Amino acid sequence: MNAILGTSLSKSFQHYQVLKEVSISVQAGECYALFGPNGAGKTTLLRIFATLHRPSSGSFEIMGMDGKRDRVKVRDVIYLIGHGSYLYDDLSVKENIQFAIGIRGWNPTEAEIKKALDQVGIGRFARLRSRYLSAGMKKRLSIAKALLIRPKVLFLDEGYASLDERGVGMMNECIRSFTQAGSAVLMTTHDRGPTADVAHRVGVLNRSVLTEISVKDMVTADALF
Amino acid sequence: MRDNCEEKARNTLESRQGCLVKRFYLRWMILMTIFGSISILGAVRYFQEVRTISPKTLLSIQPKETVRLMGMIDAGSFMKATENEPFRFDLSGEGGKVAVTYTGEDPDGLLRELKTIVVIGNWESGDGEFQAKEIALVPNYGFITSAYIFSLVPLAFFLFYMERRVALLYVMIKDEKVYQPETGQ
Amino acid sequence: MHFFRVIRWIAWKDLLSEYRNRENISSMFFFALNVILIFSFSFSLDSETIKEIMPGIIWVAFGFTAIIGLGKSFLIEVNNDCMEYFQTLPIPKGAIYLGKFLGNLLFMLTVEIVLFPLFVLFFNLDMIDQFLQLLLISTVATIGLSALGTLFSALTVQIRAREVMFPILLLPLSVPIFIGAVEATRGVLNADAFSLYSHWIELLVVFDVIFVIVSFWIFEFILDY
Amino acid sequence: MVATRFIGWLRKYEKWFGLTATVLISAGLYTGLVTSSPDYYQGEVVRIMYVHVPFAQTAMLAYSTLFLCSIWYLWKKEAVVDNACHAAAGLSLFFTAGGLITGSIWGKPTWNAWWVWDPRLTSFAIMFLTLVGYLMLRTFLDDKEKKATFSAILAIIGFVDLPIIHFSVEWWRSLHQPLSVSNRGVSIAPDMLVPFTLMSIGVGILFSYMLMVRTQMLYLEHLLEAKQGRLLNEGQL
Repeated sequence: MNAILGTSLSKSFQHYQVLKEVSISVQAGECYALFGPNGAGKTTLLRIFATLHRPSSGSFEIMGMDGKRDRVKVRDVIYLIGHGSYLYDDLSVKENIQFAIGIRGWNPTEAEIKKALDQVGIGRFARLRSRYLSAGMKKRLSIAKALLIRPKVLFLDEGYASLDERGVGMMNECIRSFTQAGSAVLMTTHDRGPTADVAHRVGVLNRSVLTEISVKDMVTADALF
Repeated sequence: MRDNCEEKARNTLESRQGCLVKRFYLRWMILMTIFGSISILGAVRYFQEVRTISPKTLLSIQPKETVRLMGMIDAGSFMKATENEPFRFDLSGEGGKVAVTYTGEDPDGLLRELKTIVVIGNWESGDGEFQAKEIALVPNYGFITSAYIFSLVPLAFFLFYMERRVALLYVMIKDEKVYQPETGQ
Repeated sequence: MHFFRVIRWIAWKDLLSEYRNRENISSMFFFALNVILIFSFSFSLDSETIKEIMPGIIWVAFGFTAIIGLGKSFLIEVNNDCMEYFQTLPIPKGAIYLGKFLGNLLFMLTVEIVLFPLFVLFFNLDMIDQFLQLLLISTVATIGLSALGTLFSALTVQIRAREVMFPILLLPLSVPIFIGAVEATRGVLNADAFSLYSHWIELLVVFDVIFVIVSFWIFEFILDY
Repeated sequence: MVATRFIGWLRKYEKWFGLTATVLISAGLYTGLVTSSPDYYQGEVVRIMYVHVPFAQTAMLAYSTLFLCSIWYLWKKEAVVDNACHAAAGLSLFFTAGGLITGSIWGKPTWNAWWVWDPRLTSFAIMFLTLVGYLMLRTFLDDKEKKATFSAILAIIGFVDLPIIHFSVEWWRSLHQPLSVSNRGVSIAPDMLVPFTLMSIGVGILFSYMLMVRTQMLYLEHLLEAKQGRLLNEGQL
């Protein structure tokens, strides 16, 4: 089953056409890694799937639901870990999680929150205001939220950015747990090493052309972009 | 005409634009001629028919026909003894002074001392009085009438610029072959 | 009801953040204090003229306070891209609006209630007897002001030059609120009978109802363009 | 392809609108300036009303068009509708400014003031400010969808607000300035009615024509921009 299906998606911002007729499909239980030079439109593609941008033309489906018409239903199954941390500086880590999950209509118990925070290694900071968190810790917090929400489709924008080595390992563990549970993961990345551990398929997006290469080629290729 | 013109100037973008601009100037010149002649006609009528004169001019030309007279009501000259008697006041302007009688109602309290008004009526040189039949709210400011025409000028400029731009854009679009765009652009 | 839970979560988050840093309320309060100070020097105030211009002074001060406070109310949402998070949520967007609106209303009312005694103090007014009427007027007017202000804050916070655009959009459209509020306040300060100025309060109520409904409906599009 | 068809339709029919507007306006100008007699009360001054009233009516028509187009945009999210919104806003601003200026010129001899806080004038001034805000908002936004949606929202809110403003200023004025302004504006004589009607309908149709032209202009400009963007993308520019 196609978890993500994009058909000839185009997107332009004012003068600049970022994407032109890009098609992509990701199966459920699969991790798809997107490589590409800066400004190739990887993030834009991700944000279109996350219903943050409307495509200028083309259509897409998430879990078989039309991305333009059934936006509310689509939003029920997706989660995006993007550049923003989605945190409120003056709330503590725990309160932030309570708010982010609670607003979706589900109140996790203290124990569940504790477990998720421990899993990403920031259980000690549960009572700290998120103003004082470092970028890596904020990223881990986002992963903890994803673990609690357990979306059917997870989008990772620069998944490994600002994470330390242990954090990268933890991220991979998380991705693997998602794919094993049948969720689809679409990520943009620049780190070949850690990506090779989890990615099932790899695509290179360059000048609106998406070329798929095998994971092995990805590791050994001289220069991807 | 269009095809002919475009065939002649198929070669360069500039000449095709020039061709379009020429057609525009033609159309707009016709329009301008129409509106220009209408405004000239209006101006001619204005200067023929409507004259608002000052008391000094009135005394010097001694007109027989109905005229419009503009001046300021002198202080202390305004009187109306009883209900049925006419209003009497002196109207002065440009150094002349004329006595005015007006029978009728005072519309909206227009008649006040030291106020500039316009009276319409006949000059009776026999008894030396101006018999006013009507009182007008305002004088015929010429600038108001010209404002009529001048308010249309920016409209014409606006439209002219817009039409010219569209025509040039169509040429450019054709040149760049982007007329069939992506659906939602 | 999920709808009311969302409202509650948003308002809870706003109030908690505000309680922790007191950024918004204190800046609003001291700004209004400065406005009062400037006004007291700009007019020669004897007891007759005070009655004439006082309603205007009060509502100009509150209006500026609203610009400072409401303009910043969505800043907390864009700082860490929380607007993006809201956009990708499967929740009714109008509920987010109502939550923010509720929070803003409470902040504005708090500031106004604190300011009224200061007006009494600085301008030697005797309006203590009619405090209830004043409270009613300022509540009704503030509802309208924060209904419009919350909407325009959400609209302008995502664009360049937001500090300029917010008052430019808000002030012309809130003219009826200022007219109604100033006239009703004048009635109070003249110690008129309530029935003499109650029609202004009715006007304000009509305005509130229209604007809360329209903003509630239209807010959907701000988050989901 | 909706956009292309729509633009083609505009291009096909615009000249009829332009022609009708030209005929009506020149007839209106001729009757208004040359053949009709001056008003009993206001004399020649009344002639500015033949321009002022159609301008004001058309400004309202333009704002209503903007309002309807904005709702249409929010409903269908069609990019060419946004171009029509943008065009209607620019034209509405133009006619509002024209109406305010000619009204001011008329007000000086009639009311002896360039400006009074009359409900109608106030609503128009606020409409003017809203439209300026609308166009400013558009320049400050980059994302096309965001720009279209946000400005549509502003247009709708502003349109809903206008009756309330009119009503509240009316109340406010009846309290503060009773009868300082004579409302005896235009007493319409039969030979004044002809130029009046001609100009009203003529300027209204002229507005439709201008809207068609301007929508095309904005649409084509966006097409060219997209083209340039594509060249930029391919490294040719």
